[in-house]
Amino acid sequence: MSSWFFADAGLVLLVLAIGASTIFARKAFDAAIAFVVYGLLLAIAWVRLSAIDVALTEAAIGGGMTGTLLLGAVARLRSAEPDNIRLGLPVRLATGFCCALVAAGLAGTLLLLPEAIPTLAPAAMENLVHTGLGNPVAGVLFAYRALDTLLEKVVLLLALLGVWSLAPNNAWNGIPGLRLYERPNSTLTFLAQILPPVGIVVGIYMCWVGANAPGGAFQGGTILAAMWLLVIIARLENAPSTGQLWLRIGLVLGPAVFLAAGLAGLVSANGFLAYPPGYAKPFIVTIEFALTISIAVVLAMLAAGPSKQVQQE
Amino acid sequence: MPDATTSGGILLVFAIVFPVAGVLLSLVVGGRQVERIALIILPCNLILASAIFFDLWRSGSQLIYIVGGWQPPLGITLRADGLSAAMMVTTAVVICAVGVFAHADFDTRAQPFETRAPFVFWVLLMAIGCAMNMIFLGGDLFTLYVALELLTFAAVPLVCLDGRAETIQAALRYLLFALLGSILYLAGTALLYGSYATLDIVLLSQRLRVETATLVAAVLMTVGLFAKTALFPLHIWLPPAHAGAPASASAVLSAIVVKGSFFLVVRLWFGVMPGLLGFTGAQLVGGLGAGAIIFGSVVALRQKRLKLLIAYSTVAQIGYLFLMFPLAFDSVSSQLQSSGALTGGMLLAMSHATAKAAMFMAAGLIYAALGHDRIAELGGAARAIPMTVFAFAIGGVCLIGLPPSGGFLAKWLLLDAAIATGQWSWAMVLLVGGLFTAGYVFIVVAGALGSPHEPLKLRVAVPKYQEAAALTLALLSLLLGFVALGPIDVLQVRPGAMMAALR
Amino acid sequence: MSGANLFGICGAALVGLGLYGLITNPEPLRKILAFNLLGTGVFLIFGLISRRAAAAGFPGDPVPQAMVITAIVVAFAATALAVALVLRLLEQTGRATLGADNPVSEIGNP
Amino acid sequence: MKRMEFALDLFTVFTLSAGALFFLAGTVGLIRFPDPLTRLHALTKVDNVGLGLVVVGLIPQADGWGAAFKLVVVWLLVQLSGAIVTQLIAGAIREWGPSA
Repeated sequence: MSSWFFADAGLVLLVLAIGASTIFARKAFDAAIAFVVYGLLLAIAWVRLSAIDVALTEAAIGGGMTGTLLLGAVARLRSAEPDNIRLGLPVRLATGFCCALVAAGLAGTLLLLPEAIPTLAPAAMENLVHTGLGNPVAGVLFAYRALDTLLEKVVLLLALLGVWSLAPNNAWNGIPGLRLYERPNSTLTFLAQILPPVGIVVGIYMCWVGANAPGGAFQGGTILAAMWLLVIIARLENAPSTGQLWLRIGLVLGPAVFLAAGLAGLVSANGFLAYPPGYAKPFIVTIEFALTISIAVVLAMLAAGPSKQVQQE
Repeated sequence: MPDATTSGGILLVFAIVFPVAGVLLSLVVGGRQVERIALIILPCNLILASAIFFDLWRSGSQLIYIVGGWQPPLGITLRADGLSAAMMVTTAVVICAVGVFAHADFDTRAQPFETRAPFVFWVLLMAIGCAMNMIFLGGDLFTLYVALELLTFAAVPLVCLDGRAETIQAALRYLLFALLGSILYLAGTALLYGSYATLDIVLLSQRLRVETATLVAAVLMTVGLFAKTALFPLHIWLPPAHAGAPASASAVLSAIVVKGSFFLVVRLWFGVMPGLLGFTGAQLVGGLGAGAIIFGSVVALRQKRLKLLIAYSTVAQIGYLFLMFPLAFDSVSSQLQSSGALTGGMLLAMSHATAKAAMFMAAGLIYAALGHDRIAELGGAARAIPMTVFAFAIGGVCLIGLPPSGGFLAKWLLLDAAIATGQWSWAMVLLVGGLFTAGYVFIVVAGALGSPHEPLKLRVAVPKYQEAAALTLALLSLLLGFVALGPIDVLQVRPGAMMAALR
Repeated sequence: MSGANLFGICGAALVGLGLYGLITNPEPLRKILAFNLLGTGVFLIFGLISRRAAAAGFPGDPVPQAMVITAIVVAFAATALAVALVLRLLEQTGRATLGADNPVSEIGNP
Repeated sequence: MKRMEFALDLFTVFTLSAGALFFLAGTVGLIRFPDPLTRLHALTKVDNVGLGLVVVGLIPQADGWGAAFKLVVVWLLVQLSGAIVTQLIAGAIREWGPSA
């Protein structure tokens, strides 16, 4: 047992305590705040598990974006009538007991996993030369399991369509109702003027290093989305109306390039989503850049919510 | 010997690429063209599904496509066996019929600009086609997770397309159940990957050992999929969601979407781990099915609204689908046998898909024509809109299982399996369930045949093409029984490696 | 016991916590929070499994890591859709509840 | 050369410990101070210095100039966001009172 073990144990206890407070906190607001903290702690946990790519994604999407979304929702729900239906104590105790059993069973199972450790890590590393990439996670996402990644982009688009579908009929293709401040706030305006140039550089850099080091389209796209949201919240720019052609093109650009590259593989390589030998890396980097743009647009629009008002012609 | 891409394998890729391309194109080209795009993509989907089906039938062997040339376990394989091909064709047919039917409610060219509900409906219809194809063809458990999520995100907004508060509540409840289901499924895949370092279905079936982690994974995944399939007692989200949606959406949700997670249960237990369920497990699953049949039927009988009755009937019919588990259990080898019971179960799924879609469409037409769907006041409907009521009745005949419907053949096969394995109690459940079904179908049809209290005035004329769509599906479900004369053997086409693992 | 195992146990405990919150908390928004907790618990299980490859001399197995990245994005999409549903419900009814367990009798037709 | 490294390591240990101390003080302030404004004060003042010390301490250990530059950028960004967020929170308190 090294000192790292105790550090890990401390981290785990902290994660569990904050996690529990998101469940047991009295006020939804406290729970949402706790969740943001929880996301950041979890990112540290992922670093300790040597999964830097996941740590970045968790911090950016799991903690940051989800946290923003939930905090925004909590703020609006303050006006809601409180809900007084509570489950009785016996029911809660029984449920708690069952859930504890599930957790204990799961933990036991994990500890009892076979000693012989099967893994695809060697295969993933060996084949990485064919992709020209240096980051094995990028290799999995864009070569070995590219189909999953492509479909997951479609999932994001469908989620956005679902969010948009909640607009009132007459507000379709209007402007998302992301409105935190009634009038421009000078402090926020200042931030929204000086941060985005830096953020855009960082986002593009993230995407670019993703081929060889931790990072990639998801992380880069999230940063770009955050910058855009900042500009919108500070009211330097309006949110775009959801029917604008450039917005729609931005949404589908990534998946469309991905799909086209996959289909090109039918002609230029040995099949769908295969890359021509020697050219895999340029293909993948192109796909990643297109995806970064689409992810930025989709995430920002998901956070902005359904359209509220019809665009003034 | 590793699998290799077969000659027809490219069809499998197109079955996924086509609808994805349709979704992407629709978002850019814009709302007024979306219906046209869908009406190109959906028939193409049907043609592709039929091509895959006939390829299988002709060659008698499965289709395989290795995506990107990366062999599993590192890469992903698409596979079409008999079950997937048959389900694909059924799904494609139903979705095409819904496409025809939905024109009345979701005409994208009715307005000079893009409108909300039609735009969303057509894109999601294509997305459901894509997700179902992926579920039928996916050869990797994580790809199937993504496909399940694709299906969820395509289905949930359909529930609340009209935007009323009750339907939004229903959609939210549905979403929460579906998310719980998929996260449990994901936990199972994590454990399986940790034990075997592969999620490829065929490789898993070869490497599988009976040990704690595998059992826990199987339980987690199955419970998750039960929640998504709305198997009793995890059904409470289904009736409000399916009954509140617009008729075209209800038809897709009830006929197609629940079959996605059901298909994965079948894949998991018959394909990946046929030896793991054991006698008790099989009886337990059958017991849940029986519970669903009794509960769903009794509640359906007490409904006052037609759409709710049909939704509860779905709860009951889902129960039927799970009866095949105890019936397919072979006590000698203590494995699930991919034989008559499986064929019967899948056939039941297919005939339920066509029949239920027809019934929801008919209910939608009845509602549109009468302005309500109160069962007690249906009198005169049979005279006013005979084709619609006829379609409903034929769908009902198939659900009850009268010859020559697909439901009859399916239940025959299940009964045969029950007798062959000496499990009389399940035969009883089958027969009693049929009586219940006959009861609630009879209530509706008798009501519609009765004379009205006051002269019936139709609010709108029911378009002929909508009646035709409903009737076509109903007749298909009726004629499905005739597959016994021909392509039913296709259902027995299994991955070669899997068969070898079974022996 | 290794550090990775600790995170695995943490994941299992989070699954339990999330499940409890999802079942017992009546407010939809809190249910969404609980679902996210449950999700991160499952992701940590993937993390343990990835980290176990360290025994074979690798920092971690990239395949489960890539799966987690995909799943995190999907979970975010789910959260966004669920939150949008809750807020829409709030706009229409002034409250955001799932209602009684069986509200079906009030459900009419479009 | 060895000596140089040792000196740098010692420097790192010293600055990191000092930084940690500042963080501790900030956290104590966050918990113990009576009202939101003083809490904010404790948090940001102390954190900026604490993080600054940590960054300065890590620079000698960094993997080349690029990494050192990134460390400094991290510090600057945290400074910026800390300052802005503090302003926003303080503004909110002035507008709606401390309980909002």
